[in-house]
Amino acid sequence: MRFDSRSWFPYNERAFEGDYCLETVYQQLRTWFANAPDAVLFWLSVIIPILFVLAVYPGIFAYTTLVERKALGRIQNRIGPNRVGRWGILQPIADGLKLLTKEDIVPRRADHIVHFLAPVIAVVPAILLFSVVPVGAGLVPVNLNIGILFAFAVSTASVLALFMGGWASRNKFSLLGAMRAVAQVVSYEVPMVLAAVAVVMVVGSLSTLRIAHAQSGGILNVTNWFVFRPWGFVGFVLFTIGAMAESARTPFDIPEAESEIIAGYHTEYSGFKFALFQMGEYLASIAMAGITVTMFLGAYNGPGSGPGWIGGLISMFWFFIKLGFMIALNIWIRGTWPRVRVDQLMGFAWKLLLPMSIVNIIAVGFWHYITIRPLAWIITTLWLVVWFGVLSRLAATEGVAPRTYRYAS
Amino acid sequence: MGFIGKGLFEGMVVTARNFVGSYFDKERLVTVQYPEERVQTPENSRTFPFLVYDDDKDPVATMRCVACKICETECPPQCIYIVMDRDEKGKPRQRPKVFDIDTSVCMQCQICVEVCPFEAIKMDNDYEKSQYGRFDELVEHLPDLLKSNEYYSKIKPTEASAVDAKLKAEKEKKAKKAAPAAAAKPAAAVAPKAVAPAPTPATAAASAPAAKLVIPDDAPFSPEQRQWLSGFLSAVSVGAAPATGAAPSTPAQAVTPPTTSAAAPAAEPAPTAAAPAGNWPWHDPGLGMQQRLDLAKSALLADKLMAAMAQTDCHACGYDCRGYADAIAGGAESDLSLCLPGEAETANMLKKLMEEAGKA
Amino acid sequence: MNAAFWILSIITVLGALFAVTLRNLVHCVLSLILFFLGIAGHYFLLRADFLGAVQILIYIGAVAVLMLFAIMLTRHVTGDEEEREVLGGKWWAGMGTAVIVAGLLWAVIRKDQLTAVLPAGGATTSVAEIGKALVTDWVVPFEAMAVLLTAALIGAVVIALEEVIRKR
Amino acid sequence: MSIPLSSYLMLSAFLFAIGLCGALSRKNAIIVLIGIEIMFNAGILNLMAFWHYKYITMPTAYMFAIFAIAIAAAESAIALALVIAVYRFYKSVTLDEMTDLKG
Repeated sequence: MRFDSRSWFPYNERAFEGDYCLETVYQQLRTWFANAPDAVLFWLSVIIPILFVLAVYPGIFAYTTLVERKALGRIQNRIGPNRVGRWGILQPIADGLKLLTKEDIVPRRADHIVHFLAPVIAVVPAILLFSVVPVGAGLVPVNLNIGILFAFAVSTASVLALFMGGWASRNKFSLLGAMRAVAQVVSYEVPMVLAAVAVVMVVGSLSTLRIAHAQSGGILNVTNWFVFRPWGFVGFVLFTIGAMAESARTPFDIPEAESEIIAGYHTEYSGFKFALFQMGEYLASIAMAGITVTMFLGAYNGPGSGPGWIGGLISMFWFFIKLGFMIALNIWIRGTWPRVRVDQLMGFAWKLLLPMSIVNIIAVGFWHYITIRPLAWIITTLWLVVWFGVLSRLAATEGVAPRTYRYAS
Repeated sequence: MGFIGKGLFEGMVVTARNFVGSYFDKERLVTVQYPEERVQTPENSRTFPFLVYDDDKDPVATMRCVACKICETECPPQCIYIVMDRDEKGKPRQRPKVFDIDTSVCMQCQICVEVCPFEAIKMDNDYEKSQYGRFDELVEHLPDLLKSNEYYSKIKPTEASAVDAKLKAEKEKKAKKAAPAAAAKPAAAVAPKAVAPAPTPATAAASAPAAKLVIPDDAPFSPEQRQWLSGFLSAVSVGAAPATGAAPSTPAQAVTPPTTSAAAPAAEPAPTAAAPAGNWPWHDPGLGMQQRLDLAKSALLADKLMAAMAQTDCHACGYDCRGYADAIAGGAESDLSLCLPGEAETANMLKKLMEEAGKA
Repeated sequence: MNAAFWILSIITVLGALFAVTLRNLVHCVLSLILFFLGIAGHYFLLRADFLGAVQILIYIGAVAVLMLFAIMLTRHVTGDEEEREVLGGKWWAGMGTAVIVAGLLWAVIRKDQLTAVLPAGGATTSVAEIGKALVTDWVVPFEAMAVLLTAALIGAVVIALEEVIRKR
Repeated sequence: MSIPLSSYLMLSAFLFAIGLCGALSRKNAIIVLIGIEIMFNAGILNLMAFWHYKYITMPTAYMFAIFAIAIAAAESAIALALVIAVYRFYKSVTLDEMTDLKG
């Protein structure tokens, strides 16, 4: 039977002309190698995006750890790693070698299979997330028509790794960390998805390429970014908070709070399994930053971006600049804010973020039906501000009261 | 003007200022690039003990340590191990053959320095002691421990100059004492009085609380408990009011109430027999001279002699404390100045006790 | 496509089998997750991408996590006590029923010779169409579903909180 | 390329039987719930197989599948709340031990 590449491609909605996703990689290759066999070109067009994802993002992860340590050092008036190579530039490699050569300890009473599987499962969803993040004009590894939904589905699966790791370690701190992680991720998933629903309502598609394309145009390709809309700004804040909680970044790092439960679910992990957990966590946080950029910060759009070779390269530049900005914001917040308490965490998600995201969806309704733009601006802004005032007062009544002590006084 | 989360943003401004400022203002950086730069440690900082010697030409011969084992006895975590050096005949050389300090056990408390009568052990301030192993590598042996007096005066100038002055004064005093002793023997009998401080109200006061701490006779204790408790209490009272250079026996001391009957129950019923081995309540280096003598008051001469010694069983004299006392009492040993840890105080007391015994 | 079908089928069947036969409850739920993943893969294979994503989001993200929580709340906290006796009292009845049902279904399917073949390429129901259908033709069931979910949410909270309320 | 519809139907029948077996013969309430979920999924898979082979451009089967998944989610939430409530009362989740109403 003859190999027919057409039946192998995912059935996409065509985003727009000049779309360099998987299928168009194939077409591009076809224009270059007109006589090559179909199967070879097909597998090449599959492998190229996979290689891109597997090469670029782990590299970003490695240097994020270095930049994070440097930046945290500077925030605390230290210098940070500066020994391995100039400016510590080889530090990630040294860290990797160190973790590779460390002894791999498994507790005797641990559930060995699950203990082994957990770090692997921690990395897989994080890498899968990148397959729907567009890195440039029309450049996305896989142009799924359910892109955003796929991202949420996959990021939910990462909670399993945390649970498996914590449960299999047979250690009470690990288990506590795992349960905290599960409760936290499940709680913050809801406002995050609802914040994304606002964008999906405006764009009318779940495809990440469509969402990115909807933010092009305007003055210098900038003014149409969703973050410059009232509902978009609120959605951006909600989504960023949700993403930070989902990837257990510092203000929400209670699943691995060192001072309370040692290190939570990866207490009993050492060597490269620990490195895999770390990698999964960072990759998930970078991927979430990428999705935030795609949905709110205008994806790859910026001055000079567009289809074609030059525009494509400029759009990639803008995407990675924005990704770097989101990572830097994460690091800055990690260096500044203290960890929240468990009850504060849950209260914040359910009492403020969830109602706020629903209010935001209604604001998008206003935006859609009021066709006079200035009026829409005024009404949605007023609506959001008033509700934020009311909800934050309601949610904070407990928080701002002076602390009462039950036993000591 | 306040809104929810204002403090969070103020915090972010502070950290941003730190981040940017640390690149421009070197004063902000609190850390030191360690192998290249080092923080100047304060003079009184300390890490692990070392042994002082005086002359670089022969460190082993000129080290001040006499292997008296006081530090070994006193060391709370027991990290010091000492073996005395002996010549072929078995006579002690008054210096250690083995002197080990286990730095993984040492808690840097400086008690060995406090108790050393010879200014031989001092605290180092070298903090670069990392090793590639965690067993033998962390034990410091005699060659590692020996450091010159110049090094000591370099790391701790103030303390070292005080020690040097003190040692010099002692040396001069000894020389002065030795000269008349050699010239005119009769004068030697006067010397102890000159050396020993006169009984002062302070020493009398020091012994008073000890009397108050005596356990009443009707207190519900077994004899063993009494013995232990009284030893403990007297040690506490000595610690509370340190008896510096306890005075020789004077009328003021003689009126000290007899120590508790429980303190020497073994000595009392049979004062003519030597106390059985291991039942010497005075055999405790924590007690002062007067305390020990009080405890041995009704005992035999050999016991009293033993009580006058430093109780460290250091073998500097060639015996343990018991053996030295027996040897003196039995006439086998005539040299009364062999007890190094006890210093002049013990020597004087031994002489005095022997004189009293001779009179009686 | 054939290979994908067989691999997914093996994963699904093994996951289901382990989910009902293993002794350790947490292992049961983990293999149930494997089963859900296999089913989601089948949906992707059947070009029901949306349903596949929904399957992962709801079954793995919510139902399985809920089950893990229930296990943690109703067992010794590490979940390591295993059942002494796996099967219930009337296990033979359950086995018999299952075998009879499987046999009946098998017989029916064999007899009808439903051998329609997977059509290659072509259109599928797009997410936009699903969304439109949900708020036009199917709006009444959709709203009923919303009410049902709200009722279930409140009901679950009330049932689980019963103890606390009674204590007050 | 050539998977007949009957393969899907047999698969889902087999899965349904496994779920039924688990639900009927195990005595732990949570495993019974797992069995019910397996049966649910087998049914939905069956539905989607028919959709794929016959009605691929019509959203009807999709609607059914989505509603079934939503009902399954609601059902499992209620069932697990019940399990927790039962556990509080009996200190056990073993179905054979809940015999208070047995005549």
